[in-house]
Amino acid sequence: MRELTYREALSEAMAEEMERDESVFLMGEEVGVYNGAYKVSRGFLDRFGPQRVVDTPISEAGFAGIGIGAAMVGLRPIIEFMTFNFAILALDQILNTAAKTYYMSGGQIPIPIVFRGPTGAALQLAAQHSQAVETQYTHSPGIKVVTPGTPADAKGLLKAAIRDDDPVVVLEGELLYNVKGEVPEGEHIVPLGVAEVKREGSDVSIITHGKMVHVALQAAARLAKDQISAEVLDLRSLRPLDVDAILTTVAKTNRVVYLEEGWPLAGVGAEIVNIIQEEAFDELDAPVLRVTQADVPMPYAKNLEQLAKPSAQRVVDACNRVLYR
Amino acid sequence: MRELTYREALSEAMAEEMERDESVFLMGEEVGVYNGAYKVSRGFLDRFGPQRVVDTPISEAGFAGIGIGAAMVGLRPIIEFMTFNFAILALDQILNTAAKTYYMSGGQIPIPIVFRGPTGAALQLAAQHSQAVETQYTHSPGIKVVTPGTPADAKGLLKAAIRDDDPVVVLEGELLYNVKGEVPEGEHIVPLGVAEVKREGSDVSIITHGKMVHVALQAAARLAKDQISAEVLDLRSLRPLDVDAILTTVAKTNRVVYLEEGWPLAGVGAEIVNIIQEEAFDELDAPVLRVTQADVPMPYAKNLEQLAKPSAQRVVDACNRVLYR
Amino acid sequence: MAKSRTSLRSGLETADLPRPPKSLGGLSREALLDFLKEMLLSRRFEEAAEEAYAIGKIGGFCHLYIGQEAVGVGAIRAIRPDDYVITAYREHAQAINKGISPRAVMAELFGRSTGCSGGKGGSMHLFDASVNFMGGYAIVGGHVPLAAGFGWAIKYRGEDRVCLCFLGDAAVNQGSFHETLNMAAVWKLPVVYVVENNEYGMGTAYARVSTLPIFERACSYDIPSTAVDGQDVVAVHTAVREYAERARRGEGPSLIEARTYRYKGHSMSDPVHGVYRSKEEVEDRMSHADPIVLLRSRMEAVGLIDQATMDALDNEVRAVVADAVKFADASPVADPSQLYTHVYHSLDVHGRLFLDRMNRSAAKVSEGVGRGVGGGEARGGVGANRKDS
Amino acid sequence: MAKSRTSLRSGLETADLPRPPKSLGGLSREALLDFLKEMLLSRRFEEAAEEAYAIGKIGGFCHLYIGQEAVGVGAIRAIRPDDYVITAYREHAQAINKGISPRAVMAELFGRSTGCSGGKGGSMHLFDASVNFMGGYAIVGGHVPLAAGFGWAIKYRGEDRVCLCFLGDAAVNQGSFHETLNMAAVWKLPVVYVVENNEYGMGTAYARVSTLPIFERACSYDIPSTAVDGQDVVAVHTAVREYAERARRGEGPSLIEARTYRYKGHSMSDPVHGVYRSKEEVEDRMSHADPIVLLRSRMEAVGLIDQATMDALDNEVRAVVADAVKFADASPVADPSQLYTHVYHSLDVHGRLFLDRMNRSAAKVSEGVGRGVGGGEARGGVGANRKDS
Ligand SMILES: Cc1ncc(C[n+]2csc(CCOP(=O)(O)OP(=O)(O)O)c2C)c(N)n1
Ligand SMILES: Cc1ncc(C[n+]2csc(CCOP(=O)(O)OP(=O)(O)O)c2C)c(N)n1
Ligand SMILES: [Mg+2]
Ligand SMILES: [Mg+2]
Repeated sequence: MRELTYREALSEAMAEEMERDESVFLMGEEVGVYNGAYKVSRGFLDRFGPQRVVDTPISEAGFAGIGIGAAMVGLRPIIEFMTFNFAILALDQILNTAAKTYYMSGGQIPIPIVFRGPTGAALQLAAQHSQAVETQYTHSPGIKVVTPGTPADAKGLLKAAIRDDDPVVVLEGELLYNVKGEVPEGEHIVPLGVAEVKREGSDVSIITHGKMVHVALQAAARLAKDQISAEVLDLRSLRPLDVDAILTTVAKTNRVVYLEEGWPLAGVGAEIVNIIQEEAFDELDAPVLRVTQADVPMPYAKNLEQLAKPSAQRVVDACNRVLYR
Repeated sequence: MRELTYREALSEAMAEEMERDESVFLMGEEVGVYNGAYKVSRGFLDRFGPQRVVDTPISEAGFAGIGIGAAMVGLRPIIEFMTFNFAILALDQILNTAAKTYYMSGGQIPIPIVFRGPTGAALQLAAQHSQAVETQYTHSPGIKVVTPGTPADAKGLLKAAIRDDDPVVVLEGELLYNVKGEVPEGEHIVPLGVAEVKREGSDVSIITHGKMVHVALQAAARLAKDQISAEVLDLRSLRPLDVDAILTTVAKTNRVVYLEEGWPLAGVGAEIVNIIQEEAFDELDAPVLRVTQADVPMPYAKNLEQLAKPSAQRVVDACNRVLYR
Repeated sequence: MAKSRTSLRSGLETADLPRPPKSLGGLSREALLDFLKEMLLSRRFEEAAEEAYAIGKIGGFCHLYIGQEAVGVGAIRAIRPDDYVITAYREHAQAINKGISPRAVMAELFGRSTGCSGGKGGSMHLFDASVNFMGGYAIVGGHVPLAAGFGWAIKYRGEDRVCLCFLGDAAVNQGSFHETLNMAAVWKLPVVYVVENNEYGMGTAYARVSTLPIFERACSYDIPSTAVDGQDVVAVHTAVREYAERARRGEGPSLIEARTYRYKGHSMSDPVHGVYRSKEEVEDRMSHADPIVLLRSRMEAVGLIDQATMDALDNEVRAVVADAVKFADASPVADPSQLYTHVYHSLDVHGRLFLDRMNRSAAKVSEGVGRGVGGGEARGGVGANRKDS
Repeated sequence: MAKSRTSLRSGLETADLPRPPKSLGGLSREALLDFLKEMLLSRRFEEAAEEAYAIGKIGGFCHLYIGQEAVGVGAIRAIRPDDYVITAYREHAQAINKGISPRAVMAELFGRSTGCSGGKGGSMHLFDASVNFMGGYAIVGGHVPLAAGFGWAIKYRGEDRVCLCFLGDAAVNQGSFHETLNMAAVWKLPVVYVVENNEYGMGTAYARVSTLPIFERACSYDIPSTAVDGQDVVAVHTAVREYAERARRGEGPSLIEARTYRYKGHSMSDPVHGVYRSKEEVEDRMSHADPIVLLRSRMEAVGLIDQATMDALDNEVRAVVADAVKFADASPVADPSQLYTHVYHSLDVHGRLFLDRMNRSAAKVSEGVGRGVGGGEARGGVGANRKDS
């Protein structure tokens, strides 16, 4: 199969959907002339013109709201946040308008909009530029949230998100844009709400999402050297959530580590733990452990940042712990 | 002991601290001339003057940021949000500036500020005015979060919050302002991070926080009629969190229901479940169950709203379930 | 560059209420009678809502429009049915002015399934997309960018519609106002912003939180703005028509400050007068600047209306309002099954969309509720790809 | 009311760069030499940072100030040491201008414990409260209200200090700018806002996202504003001094648009020229409007400086910068124990402040880390009421 970078996969997804449907357009900071801060929309301005590839001022709340308004009357905007650190300025629009208006209007006004951009830390960007925002969005009914970890999922989930009639938050990884992977030719759609086993295993399950899939796979490879067979389940969607897949892997291994990039308290991992203990209480041979960012704002210094971030080693340690080794 | 309303208790706490320390002032919408949207600052403008009781325009991000700036250079602002539904507009300031600057500055600039106002639903205020925001704040290191459920705790926690040198979010209950309760005379401070058993019991623990304390107590009373002895643990602080108190009640009853006003997914309850399963895995005789708001935006219609909210009956049902009755 | 702004504000340099122009705007008797009737309908509707609130038929917050009728009527009568209207939470009358039936509005206030938002929105969230009334929002300033979004879609599609956006005097201090007006100006979006300056945002007098008259706020974006007497339905109508046509011609957004007054408290729990405004002030406004009285007396002065016609109009609207109340009261409350509908539009077969135990129990007991909800149930194919939850 | 604004913008109606005034502002030779030296120091420091970045000694984002030195130096030299400065992320030079040692700034960029933020802040978050440099922030527009907060505290305490707030041309489009300027105007806060209009916010030319020159944005709030040649250190200095004195007299906030140019890319990953600006444009600006060259040649013209003095200055600042690099490089990296410090200032004996397992393990193995952290440990009384984490 052909290989694409994560960036190319996202780009291809958007371009295909823009070709397919005139009501799809892209709006955000630097998406046009600059080709996107992370070059996901390279060439789009030339290809689709300034009406469909729209550079905005730095006004996150404003352009998110403009996108939502456009979606309310039938367009299908893709709103790019340069990073989701800045989307916090638009959170009112996303959570109070996009997520609630369909309900408040008694089902009259669906809001087919995509908010996309990177979440989480890159390298040494310090506290204000390194936040993983999964919890902020996943907590709220009315929106959907996906977290592609590979190029194939990036393409497939973004296409599904653009075609979906509800607001979908697509959380990408700044450090993933250059990552390569196989992406099927032709129409490739990954439905929202379907997890994927990224590596089969039988001794312990590492459940994770987004960028951390790669850390989980590294950890699984290390564990394999110790004869431990770790299964890696990538949730891919956080809302809708593939609870069946979670319960299936729990039933298989009876031991779970949840790995996520964000802070621990009331993170997505906490919910997964809750679901497992509630619905598979008797299947567990050990408490579920989580590996998360240290519960501190992200420090700048390289060595401190490394300590703060989840690492394959910490996942290995947690797996050993749930295996009582 | 004398009785005060929750409103009077908060008011007394602020007034005492403003008398005690000139650097404490109150800023927010309608706090002055109007005496506060919920009349918590009744009489303050006359008593303390317009410099210390400051009416703002409707500019949540702006005045939150002004408060943070003032705190950075040594004042001790109390920022009132008319309700925390509107604080989402200031979330960037609270989470990116207030919560992170002490860290980013390497410990040079503490930010002694209080953000207070009601969280959660009142009666039929519909989707945009009924959100419980606990998760939004508790998730972030760098801030502290308290949720007083009674007049005594309202006074004691607010005083502790005002004296604390870190940003503290004080989440009140709009429906609690008229609730009466005993409040000790004289200096009364409830330290941040100390839970309280609001009712002793031995069969099942209902852990909760904020306004839901009252619902938990109702449920416990109903259970008592069935000879079930429920303990009600009020966390009072969500960050810092009194993990010892949680583990103590779990060790005592071995069965837990978490009750909260907010949405389930990655709510505070999810974290409490996580802590219990991680640190008291072998103490549990049943999975922890949660009772939360229905996973939907809050509807306006009275009957739908009642269905959406956690109720004593739902808590009773959950307790019966963890007791396998 | 700032010239257009300057030329439009001639004679309105102060924050005082401008004198009502003597004119009837060259409008036909039919048009004027229609304005009068619509204002009367708005007034009587709100009086009925006030009564219903008092006896507990309406809950939550309820913000009445009494005193401001000329703004809603004058503005909405100046645009076409296919133009959009969007506004804040003080919107019962505007919803009716745009074409939602008084029945559907009252039923919504009553929280009934026949309400224009199915009982889910209530007083602050009235919607009827079929008449292009795009809602009722309760985060001050939050709807201002949505209006620009409609304008953006209009331009995107090359239509000649416009969007009319009402907001309060306090909303201009929100960041969203600034961000949106800037983008609307840069992209020349067809939006007319009508700021209803009723002098107070809750208990805060506008002048206490701003240094300049509202219409001057447009200066930062170089868009035309003007202040009009918001009690004069003809003046409002004239200004909105002019700016709407400008927008339709592709010349971009504009801002109108309509100087008006709210006769009632901010919401039902706020007394009419007290700490932030005096009894005298309110009475003075009510007796000298009532929009209905103003239009009626001006029409009377030139013989366009007599007492009998006025009585007939009033009886007619009273009947409409009484019917709306009766309809609302007789309507069924929202069906419990509606709790989990309309959270998502696309319910597909994958994953669990709701995560509360309650919903999962509901899904088990009640057919037709919570489709696509429990992983197990959904996988079975129930409600696969249903497009309406 | 708008008169003050109008009078200040005489001759600056267009967005073109204003002509540099020929004057040296009546400043002493010492003052001018100091400006020149400080600009040189800023330039050389940034060149060194660029080099260090290239070899991986500095990480993350790194935004250079080269080309804009006259703004930082001219403005900061116009206020007192006890006045506050706050700014965004392009702040290395401004931090030095305000009095942080080049050593402490470079060490911070290197992520060392000797850095002015202990290695935790990095390039975008330089702080030194002891010289009233209140930071470096990375959310565009986010620090604008903080500046007003300092102004508020100054007024609250009856001090005669002022706050100088730098922001970029793109930041004026954020809601926080609008909300803050309005409140600053209403409360007459002693803040001078200096917008560094370097023509681009990243790759977006200012004129593409705005309809009016920046200084005109002040019109909505009725505060005085002016545009100055930001390459002319004397012009910047004069304008800031005037407005700062105005603020000190209690007359409130003001806004200065300093028209400048960034010689380097937006950050290290952005090429100097390419899609959004041409090579010619950049070269033209560099050759005709270099702030250092401009001051030097103006001083030369009136015999205030010669080549030897210039060389001496340059050697002096090069030595300072070399020393800073050496110091940074020799400094220890941040101690791992610092990961959990400075999250909270008040660590009391109650509750668990951190909730990750990692920290709890750390608390067990390492004395002095994570005090007051684990419920168990904390209850024991370790670190009771310690006021510095
Ligand atoms: C963001 C936000 N902040 C505060 C409130 C509370 N609130 C509701 S209405 C209102 C006053 C708004 O005044 P204005 O915009 O003048 O409209 P009016 O009520 O006069 O029609 C306030 C402060 C809110 N709903 N949203
Ligand atoms: C809220 C927010 N949105 C977007 C960004 C990404 N970003 C960083 S700098 C920048 C451009 C800012 O330009 P300007 O204010 O003119 O300052 P300059 O970089 O020219 O000094 C952008 C878009 C950000 N940091 N914060
Ligand atoms: Mg008003
Ligand atoms: Mg710039």
